[in-house]
Amino acid sequence: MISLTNLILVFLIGSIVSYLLTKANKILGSIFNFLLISYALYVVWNIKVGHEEVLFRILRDVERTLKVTNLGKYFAIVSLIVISFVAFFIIEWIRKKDIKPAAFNSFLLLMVSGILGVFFSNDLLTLYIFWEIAVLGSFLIVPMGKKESKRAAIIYVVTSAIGSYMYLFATFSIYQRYGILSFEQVSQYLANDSSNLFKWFVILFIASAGIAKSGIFPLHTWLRITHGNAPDAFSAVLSGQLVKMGSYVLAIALSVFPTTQLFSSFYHGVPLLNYVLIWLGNISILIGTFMAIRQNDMKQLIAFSSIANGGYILVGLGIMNSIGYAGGLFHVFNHAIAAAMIFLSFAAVVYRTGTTKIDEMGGLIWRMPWTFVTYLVGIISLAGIPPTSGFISKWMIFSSLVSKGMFITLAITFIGSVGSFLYVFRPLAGVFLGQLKRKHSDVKEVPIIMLVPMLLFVILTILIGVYPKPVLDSIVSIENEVGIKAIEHSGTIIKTPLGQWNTLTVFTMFSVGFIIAAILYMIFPKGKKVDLTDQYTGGEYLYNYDLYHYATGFYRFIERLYDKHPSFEKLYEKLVSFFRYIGYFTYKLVYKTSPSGYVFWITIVILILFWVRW
Amino acid sequence: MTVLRVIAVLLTGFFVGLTLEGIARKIMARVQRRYGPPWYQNFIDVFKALSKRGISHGWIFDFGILMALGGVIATLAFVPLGDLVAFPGLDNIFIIVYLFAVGALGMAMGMVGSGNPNASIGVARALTQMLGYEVPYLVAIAGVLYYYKTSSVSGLMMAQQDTWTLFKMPIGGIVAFISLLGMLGKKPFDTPIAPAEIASGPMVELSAKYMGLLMLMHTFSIFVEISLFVDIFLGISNYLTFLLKFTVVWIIATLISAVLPRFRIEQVVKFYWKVPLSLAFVQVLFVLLGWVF
Amino acid sequence: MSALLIIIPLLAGFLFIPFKEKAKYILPLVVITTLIILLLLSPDQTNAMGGWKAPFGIVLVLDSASYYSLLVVNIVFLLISLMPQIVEKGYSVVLLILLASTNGLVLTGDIFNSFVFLEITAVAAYIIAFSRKNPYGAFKYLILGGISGAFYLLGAIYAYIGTGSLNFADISVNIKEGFLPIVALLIFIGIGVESKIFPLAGWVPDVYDSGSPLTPVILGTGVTFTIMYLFGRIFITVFHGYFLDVVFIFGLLTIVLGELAALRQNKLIKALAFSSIAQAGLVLSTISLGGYEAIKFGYFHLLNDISAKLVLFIIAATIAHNFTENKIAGVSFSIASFSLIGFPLFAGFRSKLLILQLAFSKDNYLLPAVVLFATVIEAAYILKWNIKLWHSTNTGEEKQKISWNVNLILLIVALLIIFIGIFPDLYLKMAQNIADGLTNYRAYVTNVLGGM
Amino acid sequence: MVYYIAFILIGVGIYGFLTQKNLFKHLVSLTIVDTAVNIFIISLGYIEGKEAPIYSKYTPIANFVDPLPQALVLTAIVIGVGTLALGASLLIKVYEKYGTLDVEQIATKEAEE
Amino acid sequence: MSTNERSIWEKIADQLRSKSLWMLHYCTGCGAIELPPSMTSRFDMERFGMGPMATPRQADILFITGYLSAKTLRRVIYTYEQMPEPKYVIGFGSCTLNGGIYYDSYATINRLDYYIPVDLYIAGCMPRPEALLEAFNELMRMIRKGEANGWKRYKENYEWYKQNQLRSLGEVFIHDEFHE
Repeated sequence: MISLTNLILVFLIGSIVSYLLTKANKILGSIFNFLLISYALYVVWNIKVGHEEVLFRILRDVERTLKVTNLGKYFAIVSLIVISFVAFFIIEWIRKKDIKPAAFNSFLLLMVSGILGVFFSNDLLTLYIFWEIAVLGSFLIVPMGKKESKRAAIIYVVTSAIGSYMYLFATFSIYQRYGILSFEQVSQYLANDSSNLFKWFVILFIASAGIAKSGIFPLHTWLRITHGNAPDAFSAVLSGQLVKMGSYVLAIALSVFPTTQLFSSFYHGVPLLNYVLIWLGNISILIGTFMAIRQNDMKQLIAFSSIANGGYILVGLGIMNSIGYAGGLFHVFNHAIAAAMIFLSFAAVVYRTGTTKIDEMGGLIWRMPWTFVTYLVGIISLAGIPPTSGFISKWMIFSSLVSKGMFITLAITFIGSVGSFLYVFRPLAGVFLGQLKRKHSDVKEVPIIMLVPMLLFVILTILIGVYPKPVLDSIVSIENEVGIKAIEHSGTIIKTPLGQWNTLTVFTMFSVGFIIAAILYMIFPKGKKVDLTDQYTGGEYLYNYDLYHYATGFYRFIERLYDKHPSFEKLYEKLVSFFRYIGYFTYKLVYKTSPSGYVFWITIVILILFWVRW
Repeated sequence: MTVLRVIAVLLTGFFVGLTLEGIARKIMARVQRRYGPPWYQNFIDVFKALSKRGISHGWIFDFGILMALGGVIATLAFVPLGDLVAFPGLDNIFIIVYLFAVGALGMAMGMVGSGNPNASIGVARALTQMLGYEVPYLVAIAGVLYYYKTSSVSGLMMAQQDTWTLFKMPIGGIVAFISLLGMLGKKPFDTPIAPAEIASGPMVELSAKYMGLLMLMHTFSIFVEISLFVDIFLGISNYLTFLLKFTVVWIIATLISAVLPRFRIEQVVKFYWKVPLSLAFVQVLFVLLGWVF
Repeated sequence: MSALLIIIPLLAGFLFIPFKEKAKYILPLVVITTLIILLLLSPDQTNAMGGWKAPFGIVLVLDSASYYSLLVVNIVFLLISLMPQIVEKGYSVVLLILLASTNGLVLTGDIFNSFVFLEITAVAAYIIAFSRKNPYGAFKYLILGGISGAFYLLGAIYAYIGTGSLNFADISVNIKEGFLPIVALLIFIGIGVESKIFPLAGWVPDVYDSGSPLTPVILGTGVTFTIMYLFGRIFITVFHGYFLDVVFIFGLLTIVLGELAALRQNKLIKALAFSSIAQAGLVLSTISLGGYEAIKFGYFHLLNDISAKLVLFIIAATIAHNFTENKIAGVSFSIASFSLIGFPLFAGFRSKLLILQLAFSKDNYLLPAVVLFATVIEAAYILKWNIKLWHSTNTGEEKQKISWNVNLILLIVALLIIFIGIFPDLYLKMAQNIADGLTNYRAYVTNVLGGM
Repeated sequence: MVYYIAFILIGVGIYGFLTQKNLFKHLVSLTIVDTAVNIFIISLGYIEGKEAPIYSKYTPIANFVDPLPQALVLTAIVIGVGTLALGASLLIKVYEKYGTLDVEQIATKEAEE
Repeated sequence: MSTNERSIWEKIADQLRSKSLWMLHYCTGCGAIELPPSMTSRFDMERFGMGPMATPRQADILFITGYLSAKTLRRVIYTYEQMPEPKYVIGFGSCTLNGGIYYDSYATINRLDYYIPVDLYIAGCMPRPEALLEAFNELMRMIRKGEANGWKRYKENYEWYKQNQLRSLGEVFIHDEFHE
């Protein structure tokens, strides 16, 4: 069992090896990738908590350590599951795609090494270093997607840079004030620090890295472009896993530095800082949901849903009582799996049809049934409908919000969850169901290698939905480690002060209902199978059934209600053009003028200095 | 023991549901000054539909119907009818509301699977309407949960020792009833199944057997919605008083729907998010401040 | 003995004027000889020119600071001389003269002598700036350089009036009180133009964009380092850090407005010119924080910046379109740009981190905020160029292929950047020595004036 | 007293820079500034009633004005001439390229590129 | 199996089918106006369990209320084939019987029976609602007796019907320049 530092080094060297291997043969390189990542998953799976390692040394007196905590281990396992499944998917996917395969594989490994470091770093600076490596790795892959992804990569890096540099600013002010950086010491010093303002400043700035990365309200505009245009398989990693790094930092900012003890309770035991963060989460749920309903590009639609689910996780983590926190953490797992599953099914659809616009497709279920099944179970989990695991986390967040009596947040989370029925159904109806376009009539199902990870995801979601014990156990261990009263659950029954329910009975009752319906279905005479073009058309003869498909402007009647919605992307673009204008102004004034301009500036400087000095 | 209770619940759902639908058609006819069909007409319709040889649009069409009926049967099993509770500890309000979504999603998926655009438009309208009525309903219910500090439906029923929740939180009751009308899909809010505009919406391609199964699902879902309302708002009731209250609520709903024309879909969402949602927030504010009768 | 460092390049320069073309092959030899001489010399010694003792005659001081600066400058010149492709037809002679004047500038201990060497460097820079059909930019640079030279001379003369002699050590010891502000102001103007301070450095973008790869490379790296050393020598050793708070303000202005101006550029070389302005501003404001640590980290960042700029300018000037053909150049370009922004595994990250930690320890919250804001903007436009070069679809019309030796050198420098990123103590030791030399002016005075 | 003349000349030079449009005139004002600085340097060394610092048989006793500024001025003048010559050659090239020496026209021509 | 022995299930099913007939009325010509009075309070059709249905998929009876031109006949045939099994057709008014007042027009068809099997005709140049209700009861009786098996006839001699249709319409599905 190699130590963590060696694992990270293996990945750094591995990225060069995989570059050369993929140069030789695409498939070999991706297989190597997959084996390496699943080995990392194996190592991380049975690494024991509390294991510490000393790393290199940057600032003189503060040494860097990697420490395995429950929280880090949970996040690492979730991320590595997602990445290993996607790596398996890439083995086949990379053959056809026109991206640079060698660079893609090597940067993927570089990113994974960054991710491993982030989840196991024991102090703020090591976390920053590995965070930047992960950002660098993912930045190099994003521009390989569509034309628009070039601009998306820039917006992605700038937003995450804003977040991580505020985080760095906070790290250094802590280091300057206390001289230490590791999490336990910092939380102790923060606990008995007097100035409230400093505590607010530190926690908000550290959380800002999480806000930037998981697409919460102020810094959410990059998600649409980046997820929408990144290479298809990579957007599964991007939204399934990279967004979770943001949630990890939010979890640290909220629970490892225990905000409940640091600040006085503002509303029913929720401190004011948490309340502010919860409201940021609320706004991003609203933005994510309402914008997702409008999208016609399926990948951008799911990108907006990642914003909404990022908001869910923040609301869950922000409540800080045993149920809410557990709900937030469980939702990290659910959203990672569901988003990865959905993006993989989209990658499969794009692999075959080449387009991501919903209204250019239709009726793909008749040609790609297994992709449809993956997408179906994915949206059932994403929308939080009982038999799958998505519902458990939403249920926890709801019951904790009700017990805390935060009704506006509750209403917004309801809007988010019911809204998610709407926007997940749009690709289902537009892409998979309805009339099959003639140009897609010869589309075949995706090769087996791509199907295996998708179906494994399906089994995983339903398994955890019915038997959530493994995930709940790790959450209980996290909650004990972080000092929150752990939720009590026994196997499939989840108990809360408000009420309890049993995932197993729900599933059995659902299957019993299904069997009753099937029996009724069998008894009565069998329906005659009719092909797709035999429809009730009000007696009219239709010749081009491609047009007989309802997908463009699927929810046009609601979209019309909020057509004039405030767009933050335009706001940020105006900001950037304002900065650019200042640059242009100085360039024109100082650098591009005639010699007399230069002399003018020299005299100005002399006069100012004269005036200042005497 | 639970199997017997579940069967009892399903059978009550089936028989009481269909008879009440027949009675509703009779009341509707009486309102329009005509005799109207016998009370057992719905039984005949269901069995006639089941006995015919219809057409199917592929495996997703059948799977959708089965998932719909299976989901609603599962939801019904969890709903306590007065003191008849199939799963005593496990009837959580959120489970019932979201398990109901399985049925809705199953039906939606099946219908759109048929490939007819009328069905897709109908389903899009149904989901939007759901977005409309679900939010005020859940906020009002959350107010009740917060007040009684329990989220199990039978617990809520038992908690109404002295007065009914309807009188304790009248505004919450009104909001829940308006959302109930939306849920039932009766006249003012039956935009998804508008026969005149989109040829009975999602049901456009449903032929014989599937139509029968869907009518069963419709009855069960009505039964679930109203029994939820009765359990939470209309005080403690054993099995018989429960059915009595059930019929009273059902008759009031039919009377309202007999006389009102149909909303347009934007009006439905706008109406639900203007009047009931603000009322729900007022009610919740009262609960927070403790002004409960 | 240390005078040889100036004489040899000067002589070689004048000897090879008649056959300019062949001078290209003599340049590396000359630079290697100067390097060998430098390595033979021991760091702390002073040589009086023409036997005149310190306060009267011109003195060449070779203490630890000037020793290591010479080392850096000569290495930069060596690297450039090893790449004959980028040197224009007859320009190696000019390079020789430039080498002589930069060595002189570093060594000299006399203020007027530093003016003379500054002017020679400036003239050589004007000629290089004019290398390929960019007369207007070169002319503007000449005008600006002329004016700043005049002010520098005025400052030197005022220093002479104030202390009676022209020697740095003498000035630092007994300059009359009233004269220091005027002298500091005038010399600040003189050096400000060369060290790219915000309002004074109008010439930088036009000159760097002169078309030939030689101009930005030599001006951006070698000359910038010498000027920064001179800045350190004068403002820290001679004026004991008197004028530094003003320089701090100007430094911050340079960083912010330099970066913002770069956002708008659509030519890579101009953007990199602005980036070098901003980095120079950053070095100046770090140095002007005051104290031994500040100077050390300032020069450490300068070293990182120079190594990155060397790679960036060469590639930007030679092949400014996609990297699909010459991948190695592309890789080294990306490594250099990542180190400029400050991604973890690269040298830039170390120096930025140390600067931030230093600024915080001095309770100065303004500099980190400005640095981080500038880095965000820098990340935006440099990465935009990175992507544009890696992923540009137009298969470049002129298939300009970089020759192997340029590629090799670039790769070596890029790997050096990564090496420094992981084990920074090579550059750190150099910066430490320079900082030692500059700060303890007592040792400097005793060394020069012989404990008079 | 001579300082004031020097500083006035510097003012004239800088005024020349700020107002003139023609590039050649900029070169002229550059030389004005240089000569002004040189005059200033020379005026420093003057001591009342002393002679020019030239050793010869006519001046046996060293009754000289301060020689150092004069030495400095020599190099300063040479440097001024060097820059002037380079500036003039650059101006020829500018004229060849832009066909004019007027600052505005050059700016418009450059803007077109 | 022949038209009238029916298994026990068929008998029960026919009982139920007769009690709840869903009607898709194809309103052409002047017959359509007779339906609203038969549904509303005076002649309440719902008493017999009958109600109008929007789609042929759910309809039992296809109720053709007037003359049929070549173009509308195509739609009738297309709709008829979309209806699920045990389906019944009622010809309403003399136009469906023998062409009525348009018997000699080039556009309309004279006997509906040639093209689709008609179980029941209602004579009269637009019969009154009472006749309509009488016809419905008659149809219910026929279903209970098992005599109303037009759909079986259609299935058994399908070629004869198809041949009649093609002879008069040319061909059901038109491919011309209007429809690409």
